[in-house]
Amino acid sequence: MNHPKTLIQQHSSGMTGRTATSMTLLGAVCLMMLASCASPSSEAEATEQALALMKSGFKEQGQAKLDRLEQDEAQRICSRAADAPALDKTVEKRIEAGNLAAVKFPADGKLLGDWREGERIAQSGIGKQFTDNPATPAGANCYACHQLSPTELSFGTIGPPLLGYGKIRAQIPDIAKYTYTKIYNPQAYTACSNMPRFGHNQILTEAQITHVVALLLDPNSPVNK
Amino acid sequence: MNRRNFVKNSSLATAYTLAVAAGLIAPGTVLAQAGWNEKAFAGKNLKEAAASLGAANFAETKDVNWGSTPEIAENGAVVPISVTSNIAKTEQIAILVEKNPSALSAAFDIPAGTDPSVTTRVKMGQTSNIFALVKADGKYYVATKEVKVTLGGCGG
Amino acid sequence: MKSLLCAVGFGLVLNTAFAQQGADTVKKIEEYRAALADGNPAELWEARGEDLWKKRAGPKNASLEQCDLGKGPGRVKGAYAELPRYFADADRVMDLEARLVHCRMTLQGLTKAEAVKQPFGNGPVKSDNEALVAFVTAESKGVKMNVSLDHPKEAASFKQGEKIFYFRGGPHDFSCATCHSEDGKRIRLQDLPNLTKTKDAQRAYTTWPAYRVSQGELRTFQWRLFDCFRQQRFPALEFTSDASIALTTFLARNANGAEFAAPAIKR
Amino acid sequence: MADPMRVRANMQDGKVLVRVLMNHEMETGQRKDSTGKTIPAHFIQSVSATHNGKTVLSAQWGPAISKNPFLQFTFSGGKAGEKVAISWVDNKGDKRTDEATIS
Repeated sequence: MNHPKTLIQQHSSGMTGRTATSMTLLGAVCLMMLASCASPSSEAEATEQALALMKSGFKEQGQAKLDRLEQDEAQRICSRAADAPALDKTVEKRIEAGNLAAVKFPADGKLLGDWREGERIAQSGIGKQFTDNPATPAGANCYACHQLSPTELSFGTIGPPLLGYGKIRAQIPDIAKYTYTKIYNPQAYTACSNMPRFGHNQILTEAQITHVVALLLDPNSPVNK
Repeated sequence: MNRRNFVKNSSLATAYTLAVAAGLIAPGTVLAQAGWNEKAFAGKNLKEAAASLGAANFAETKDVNWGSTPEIAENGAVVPISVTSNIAKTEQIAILVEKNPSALSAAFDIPAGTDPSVTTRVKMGQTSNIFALVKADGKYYVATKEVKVTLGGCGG
Repeated sequence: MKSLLCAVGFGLVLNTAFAQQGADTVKKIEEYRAALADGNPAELWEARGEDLWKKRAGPKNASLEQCDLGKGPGRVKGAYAELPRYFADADRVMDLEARLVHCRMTLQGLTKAEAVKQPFGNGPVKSDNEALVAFVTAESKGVKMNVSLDHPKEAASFKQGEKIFYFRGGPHDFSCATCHSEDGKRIRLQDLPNLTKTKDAQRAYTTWPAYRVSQGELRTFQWRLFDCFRQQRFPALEFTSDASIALTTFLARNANGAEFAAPAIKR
Repeated sequence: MADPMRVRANMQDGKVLVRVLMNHEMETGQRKDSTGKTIPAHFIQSVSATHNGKTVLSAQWGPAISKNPFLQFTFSGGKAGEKVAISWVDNKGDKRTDEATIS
């Protein structure tokens, strides 16, 4: 059986600029896998092999370059089966703290933009696909996963319904800051969240995020009607 | 209504056919095959298209069975349409989509011995009424059915 | 723009029908699908594929009739239900599309570049791969899926495929599992199969390849994966790459026991 | 040369049920390609079906018929073993005829 540390080093060999912290984290995951699996070395080996296959199995096209397969720490740790044992709390906390620390707020401090613009962003699923024009601003495709405006009946259910989001939370202090942060980087609060880190990964601009915040919080937004 | 309705449509169609026959218009290059009722297929609505097919007027009918024609189409690119006429001496069945840029989709001539029943598939840009224009014993009848269209593929 | 159109389209339907009678809409969409099932244009691809299978072609002027899809040279019936599998002559686990590339190279003498040139068609630009796949898969209709993991490389491929299924990456952090690992979820209004559960995995896998009404094309499983990864914002999945085959092995094996039912027809 | 049709003709309740799938783009002339250029119209305009030299169905089609068209109809007077022929002509003058034996 391979020593876990060897695996970690192999694992990280293709990555550039990864910190010692991420290697430690990875070690934690590997150790957990070792502890929980009947055939631990094959598990770790399969992960190694799968990563190698991913690297050789794709080619860049349009704006989608191969660096998109370079996983950051959260992606690596969160690449796990739905029924895998729960992540260690310290690992979760570390992911959340790291993501939270990287959140950037608009220079002017204004967190509420235009909800109408937010609705357009929420409807659009364009952006970052190799078939998309990189010059066209990306959408957030919120409706793909969430219910928002009551008039839009074509909504997905991967995420929780957000109908009445602002109305329900009107009294919560700093709700705008929380909402902005959640959209900018949902993993600042929930490690391994399914939701894209729209600001962190530069899918949306800071201004676009403030428009989506307005869609959720503005009393005139259909979400709160 | 626009001025098209004041034009004798059949004479135009004839003029086109004659022009093709005379070599004035090369068939199949720009416009169409000889005999193809270009004017009918250019008609914007039921009335225009029907007029070009020779139906100056028509009566509403319920004597049409829509068979497997769905009430909702998951994709407008392919909408199955099935039309069976229960009107005696049916000789032609035309299928029209009210809200398409040109209403007429297809016109079938039904000779004696063939069931007055056709099934095909049409494109629909949006939710619309479908018309079955039936010619029977020289008279024209129209039946209507609404088909709702959902658009799939929301990844974009 | 597409999404806006989409929203409008659904809105029209839903305001009048879905909101009041959701279950009824589902039933009516089923009726729509049933009306299309008889007369699936996939048959046109099947027919063209059969011709291509039997036609002598390539520098070696040979047909593909001696291609071994795993059940021996020339045996097509039921072959797809056992793919992907390990092939000793290539020392590699292959799915159907990789095996067709192999046969076109070894039997017909095509170069690899020629054999993978047009994996997917686009309107008048037809793909031989899609036609051949339609022909071969149709010969497994009604056959129970029976993908083996007996060979160590098959077992490894399955395991790698599982890891790839959960691989999160790209600007959106998406993995296959993001959309396909929970029951009863949908994206917009489209139901998402939970590919980690047998029933959904079986229904999903056994209905590919499919004639896609929205595209007017027959699409293969390689295409299905290619386009999923495109929407995941990944780079382009290489046709018949080991990554694509590993993922296919994982998904095909999870469908074991179900009757193969494709080429199907889908929205 | 256009790809062949799939023509099936089966006896059903003493009549001949004909089902046809055609290989055709049925391009409307209203779509644009990725470079913004209009894709020229290309669609079947006329279809005819014959049995024993007699026309059993004829049709004129517009571009609103779906890509890879499907057509189904029923006629009387045919017997198993006889042939049914389907022909189409499109707006560019391409044409295709295929036949099937009634079974």
